[in-house]
Amino acid sequence: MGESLDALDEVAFRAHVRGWIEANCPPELRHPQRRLHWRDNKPWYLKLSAQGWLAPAWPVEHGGMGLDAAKQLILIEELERHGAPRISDMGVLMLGPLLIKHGSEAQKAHFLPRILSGEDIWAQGYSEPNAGSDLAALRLEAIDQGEHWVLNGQKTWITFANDANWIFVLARTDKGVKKQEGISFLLLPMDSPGISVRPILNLDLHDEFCEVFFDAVRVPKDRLVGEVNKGWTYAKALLGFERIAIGSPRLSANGLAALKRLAEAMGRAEDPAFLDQYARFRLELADLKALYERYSAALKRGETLGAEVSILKIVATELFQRITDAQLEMAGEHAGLLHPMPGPALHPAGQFLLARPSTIFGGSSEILRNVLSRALLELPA
Amino acid sequence: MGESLDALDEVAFRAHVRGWIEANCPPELRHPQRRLHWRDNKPWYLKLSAQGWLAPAWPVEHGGMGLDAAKQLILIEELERHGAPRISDMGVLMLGPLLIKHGSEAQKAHFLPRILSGEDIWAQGYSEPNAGSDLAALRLEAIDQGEHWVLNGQKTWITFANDANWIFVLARTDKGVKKQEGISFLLLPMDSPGISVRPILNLDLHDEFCEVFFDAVRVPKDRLVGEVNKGWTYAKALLGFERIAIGSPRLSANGLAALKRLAEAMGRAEDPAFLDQYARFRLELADLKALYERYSAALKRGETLGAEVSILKIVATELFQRITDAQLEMAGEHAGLLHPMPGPALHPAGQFLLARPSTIFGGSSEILRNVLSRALLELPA
Amino acid sequence: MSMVEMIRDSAGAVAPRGGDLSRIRALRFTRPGFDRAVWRQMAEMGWVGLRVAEDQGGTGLGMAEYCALAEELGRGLAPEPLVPGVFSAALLAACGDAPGLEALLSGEALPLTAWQERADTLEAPGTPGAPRVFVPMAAGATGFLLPVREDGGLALQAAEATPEIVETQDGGHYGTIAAQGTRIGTLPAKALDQALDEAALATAAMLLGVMERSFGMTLDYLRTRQQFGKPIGSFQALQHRAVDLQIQVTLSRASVEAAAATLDAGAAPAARRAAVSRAKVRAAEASLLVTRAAVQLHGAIGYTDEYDVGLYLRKAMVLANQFGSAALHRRRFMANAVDADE
Amino acid sequence: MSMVEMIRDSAGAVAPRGGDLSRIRALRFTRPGFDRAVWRQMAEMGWVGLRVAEDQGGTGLGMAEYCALAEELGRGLAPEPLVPGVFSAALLAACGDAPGLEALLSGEALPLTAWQERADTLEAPGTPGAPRVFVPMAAGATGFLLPVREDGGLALQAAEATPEIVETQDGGHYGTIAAQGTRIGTLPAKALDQALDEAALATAAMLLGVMERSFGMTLDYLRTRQQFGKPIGSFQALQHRAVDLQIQVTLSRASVEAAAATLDAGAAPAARRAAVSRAKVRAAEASLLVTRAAVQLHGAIGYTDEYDVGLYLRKAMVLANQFGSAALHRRRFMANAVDADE
Repeated sequence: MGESLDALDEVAFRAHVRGWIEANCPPELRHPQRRLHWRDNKPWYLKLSAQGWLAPAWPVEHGGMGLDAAKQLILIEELERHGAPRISDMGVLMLGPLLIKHGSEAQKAHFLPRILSGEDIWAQGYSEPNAGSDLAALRLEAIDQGEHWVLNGQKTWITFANDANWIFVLARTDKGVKKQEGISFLLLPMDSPGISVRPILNLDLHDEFCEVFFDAVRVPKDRLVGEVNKGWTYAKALLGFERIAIGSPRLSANGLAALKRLAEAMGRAEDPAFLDQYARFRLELADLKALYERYSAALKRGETLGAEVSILKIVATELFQRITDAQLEMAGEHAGLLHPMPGPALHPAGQFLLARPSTIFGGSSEILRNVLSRALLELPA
Repeated sequence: MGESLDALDEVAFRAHVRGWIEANCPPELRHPQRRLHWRDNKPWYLKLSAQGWLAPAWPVEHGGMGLDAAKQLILIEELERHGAPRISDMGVLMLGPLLIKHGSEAQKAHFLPRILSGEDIWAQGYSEPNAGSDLAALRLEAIDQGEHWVLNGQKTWITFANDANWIFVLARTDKGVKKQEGISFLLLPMDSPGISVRPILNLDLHDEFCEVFFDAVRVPKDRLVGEVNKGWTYAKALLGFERIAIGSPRLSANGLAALKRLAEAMGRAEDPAFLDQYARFRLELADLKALYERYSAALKRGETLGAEVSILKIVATELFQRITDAQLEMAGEHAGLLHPMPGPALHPAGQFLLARPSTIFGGSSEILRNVLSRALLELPA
Repeated sequence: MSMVEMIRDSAGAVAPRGGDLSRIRALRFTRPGFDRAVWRQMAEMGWVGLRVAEDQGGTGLGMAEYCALAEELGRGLAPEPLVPGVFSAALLAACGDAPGLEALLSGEALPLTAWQERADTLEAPGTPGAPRVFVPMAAGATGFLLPVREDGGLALQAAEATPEIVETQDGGHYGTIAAQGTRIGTLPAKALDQALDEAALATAAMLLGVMERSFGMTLDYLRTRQQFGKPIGSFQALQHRAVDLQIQVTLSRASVEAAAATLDAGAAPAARRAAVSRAKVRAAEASLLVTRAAVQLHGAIGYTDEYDVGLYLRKAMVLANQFGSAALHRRRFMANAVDADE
Repeated sequence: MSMVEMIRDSAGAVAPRGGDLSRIRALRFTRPGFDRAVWRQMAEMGWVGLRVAEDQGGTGLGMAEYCALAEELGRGLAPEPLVPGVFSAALLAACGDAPGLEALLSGEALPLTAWQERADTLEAPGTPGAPRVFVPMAAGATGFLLPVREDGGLALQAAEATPEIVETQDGGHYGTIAAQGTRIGTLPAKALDQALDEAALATAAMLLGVMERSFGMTLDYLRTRQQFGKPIGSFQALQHRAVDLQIQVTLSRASVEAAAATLDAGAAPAARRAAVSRAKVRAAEASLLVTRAAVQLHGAIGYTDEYDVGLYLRKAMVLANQFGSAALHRRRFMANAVDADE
């Protein structure tokens, strides 16, 4: 598979992946209103797996596609264009690259194939209730007992922990040092004795997040990735295409198209006040696209993106929020409905709620502004 | 004069002052684009003085009108309605009330009549170049030499110091205590040896502000107002109707009317995008008026206004700024002109520049938000 | 104690000031979605007949009192359909001797008015046979009132119907009614217009309560939640954000209370419509802005269903467009307001 | 070094990177308001002929280079009329063998084009006898070019005139011209449209330089100015404000440079107009926002004429609406853009 794709130029590659996605992505899964559980995205996961397209960024020797940056982005763009659902991708996106870089040979040999086959579905255990945006303040305690660590504590906002059979966590293995320096990266099965999971309904009444409790959970020493107390460094460096993916103009473009259809449904498509608002959004979307393409072109040239890429996230998420605000005002009483509107498949309330967390998670807009003011603008602390 | 006005109810009082202003306020001075120098507002100052209406808030025994709060506000409203120009009012508004409260009998007997006659025009010397919004950090040094103090230092942003023949200053008489506690309130003539004045052009190319330099200026001890080192307390307490006057909706109302005339002049009065924008401004102006009337009613009932009145200043000044922003966009190339537009007496650039300082001076919007977050919302420091 | 203060005080019986929302949570997504015993209690306190003259069995209070009550119920997220109930009472009272007013005022019956023929409107054309949509809490109605066009005017009909239900984000629902009714009186168009304005203004007042409480919760959170070793309310950017929200709350209160005073002063129809539309625009926009920011400032926990601040956002999503969206009221304000530079 | 980098570098000769504005201050409110020696130097560097093909004596550079140069001149507030000069050169070149191109490109003559018949337009109807307005820096022209309607098309006329002058906030001026000219060539409508688009985009690029420099000055001020015992740039509310301004600068650059690339790729007229209008909307809005905020963040000193940051605000006030206001370009974008969800 990999060889034939390498030979294609970017235009041919795009045409090729587009054709395959069109033919293979299950229509009923496209453009989901919510993120899909494993039970729902599994068919698509397995199709990608069978095609060998599950891990575009992994090297070929580990079963990935080994694509260059440009082709990775093209693949992402084509997946977005077709509304392909997000798969249960923590293993592929987060753990895989980290293991490839820092894992032992045994860990790579064991875990990577199980991710590719869908045998293991991973959850990411970083956040904690009292840490919040101050992620390094985490307190999940790992006590060294020779052969193993014993974990006590709690993680929260774990996406689909209720789907996963494995979890990777950041745990505090040394309390005596600076908070970033006493953290290790550990792997453990979700059925370890002492682990319990409590789903948390979000505002969309969806159990996307969970709390995970650790009560004297044993983790054998060979489940440590890399060196002890280096976990924070590994996790922090794991910022690749996610940083640009979250700034994709696709959500806003879809949201704006929905706003227009909503205006039609409400008989206000020709209302001058709407048209003026629509024009302003169109202009903002066009500039967001221009910005996205700048960063995307830099990635394609093999450059790494600095702190300023956070601007993209702020612009993309805040624009999408304002578009959904407009949907809400446009929708009349439909704005309050729990389910999609009867008739046209529009769901302004769902869009509005979908847009909320994007400015909270993955670095809140407030935290990103703090970071930008230091790292990019060099303003004093 | 005072007696007959006391007998009038509010409606009759309003009619009475309206009639007098209409008949007496020089038409050529109304609705000035800039604040007028003493040479220009003098005719109106002297008319008010002759009528006995110069000092509405001063007690009758000191030559004021002795009006209650309600009638003071009515008088202000009627002056605004007719576009009466602001007079050189530092003596009337700031110094007079302070002297009446804290001055010696000799100071009152000497200075108050000279304010009322227009013989003395006062400047207010509070701000300093390195203090900024941290007003109490002032450094104008007053060294006690027995019979007199000797002043060295600098004041800045002194409105029309080039018009004044007297100045009241806050000076540091004790460096060994908390910054607020070593400040005294002193009076001195502008022709004191060692004083020099340098006008500063503002963005409207108008010499509204001056720097005043003090080089070994002697101030006799009887020119201290009240007690030594209490000046900060006196000055801070001097917050009366200015706090609501600066929140008056009149500027925004005039600005919005100008925006509409500008749209007509530009042939865009029926442009739906303009009409939508205009509607939004109309709504905001109506709510500003409602807020102004709440505070104004509280004052009329004799209540004192708390920290929250700063909300009024923020809303009024920021709305006026946004209205002038809209004028700028509406005006096409006229937006860049130095002088009013030919034809209709419109001056979008002038309005735009006029709106700038209102969020900087008299408590910048940023400082007011700091104060509100502490004093009103009780958020922690 | 003024009448407004008294009515605020009495609202505590239904919407406890302490902020316990367990009753509200228990009623969400149930039918009828509110507590009939509480409804009866509200009727007994004279709230349903608030805008009905005393000689017709009401309590004859002003819009200032009605808005104060609606604000308190908004603050407590009470799901009982006060505004629809008061609206029905106004129509029955306006018909003179139409039957059913007494039972409504006493809380025995709850006839809800099915006036709306499409989304986002304040017009009730009374089209005979047209399905009536967006009747709030219709599953709890004991019957329906229908304005129906007849020669030269409107009749009020009473009807029985089983509404078709769609659920709303706040845990309540809307009903669609397709029914033929029985004529019970003549409905003066003016009375219907006035009742719609009063309902819109009362909805704005509820939104005021909604935003104010969610803002209060947020201030508490900012004062206590620690991050980077400090209460997050000590971070200046969040402080300024909080001030901006307070400004919206303050403007909303000024707008709603000024509109209530305008109505209580007996303003002419155009002035009444302008005042109401202005208040509804501000309340709709500000309530969404404030409740959205409340969720954002709470961070991850604000995005959970189990934390109460989200309930306020969901209530604002429903109420913001009831009795007309901000867009509708902006147009309506301009059609009715006198020129700005009067 | 790429051509864009080279041209940025060479711009330092006219707009010193160090930020010394004494030359600019000395020229404000004088006539002609710019330095003829500097103009000649600019011509000698090939800037006036930037968009003229090499076989017509120009340097034949792309819009990317033109925008980079305009940005640098905006950053340095250079008052020399580069955009009007390039515009005239484009028209003369489009006429083929019209006389005067060589003198313009060499800096000997400065014919300015008087195309505008009213405020806020991008249309040049070429009405015979109609006064032409808003000719920037008209007092420095050695003559004027007038597009004039004739049977089935436009002629380009050359004219002598004494312009009527109104001063502008940046220390420059506009001229009004009422003159009869002599026909010097046939002006293809397409060429005029394209030249107007290029002038609008170059103006957007100047605004980018204006906003970026005023923002840079503001960052310096935030880093150094002390208040309450700390640099004011350590106050979080001001930091977040600064980030919001940076976002506007970043979006403006993305928009302007994407539009330049679109034009350099030879886009069809509708796509060209959409790209230019989009960039001009963003640049006009962002430049006013950033320069306003720069004054605000400087506090009292920002409001003085003697402090340089105000010069950037005044430049933005003038340039924001040259070659079309944001309002005009918003309408024009919508008339030319393909649908968003392509």
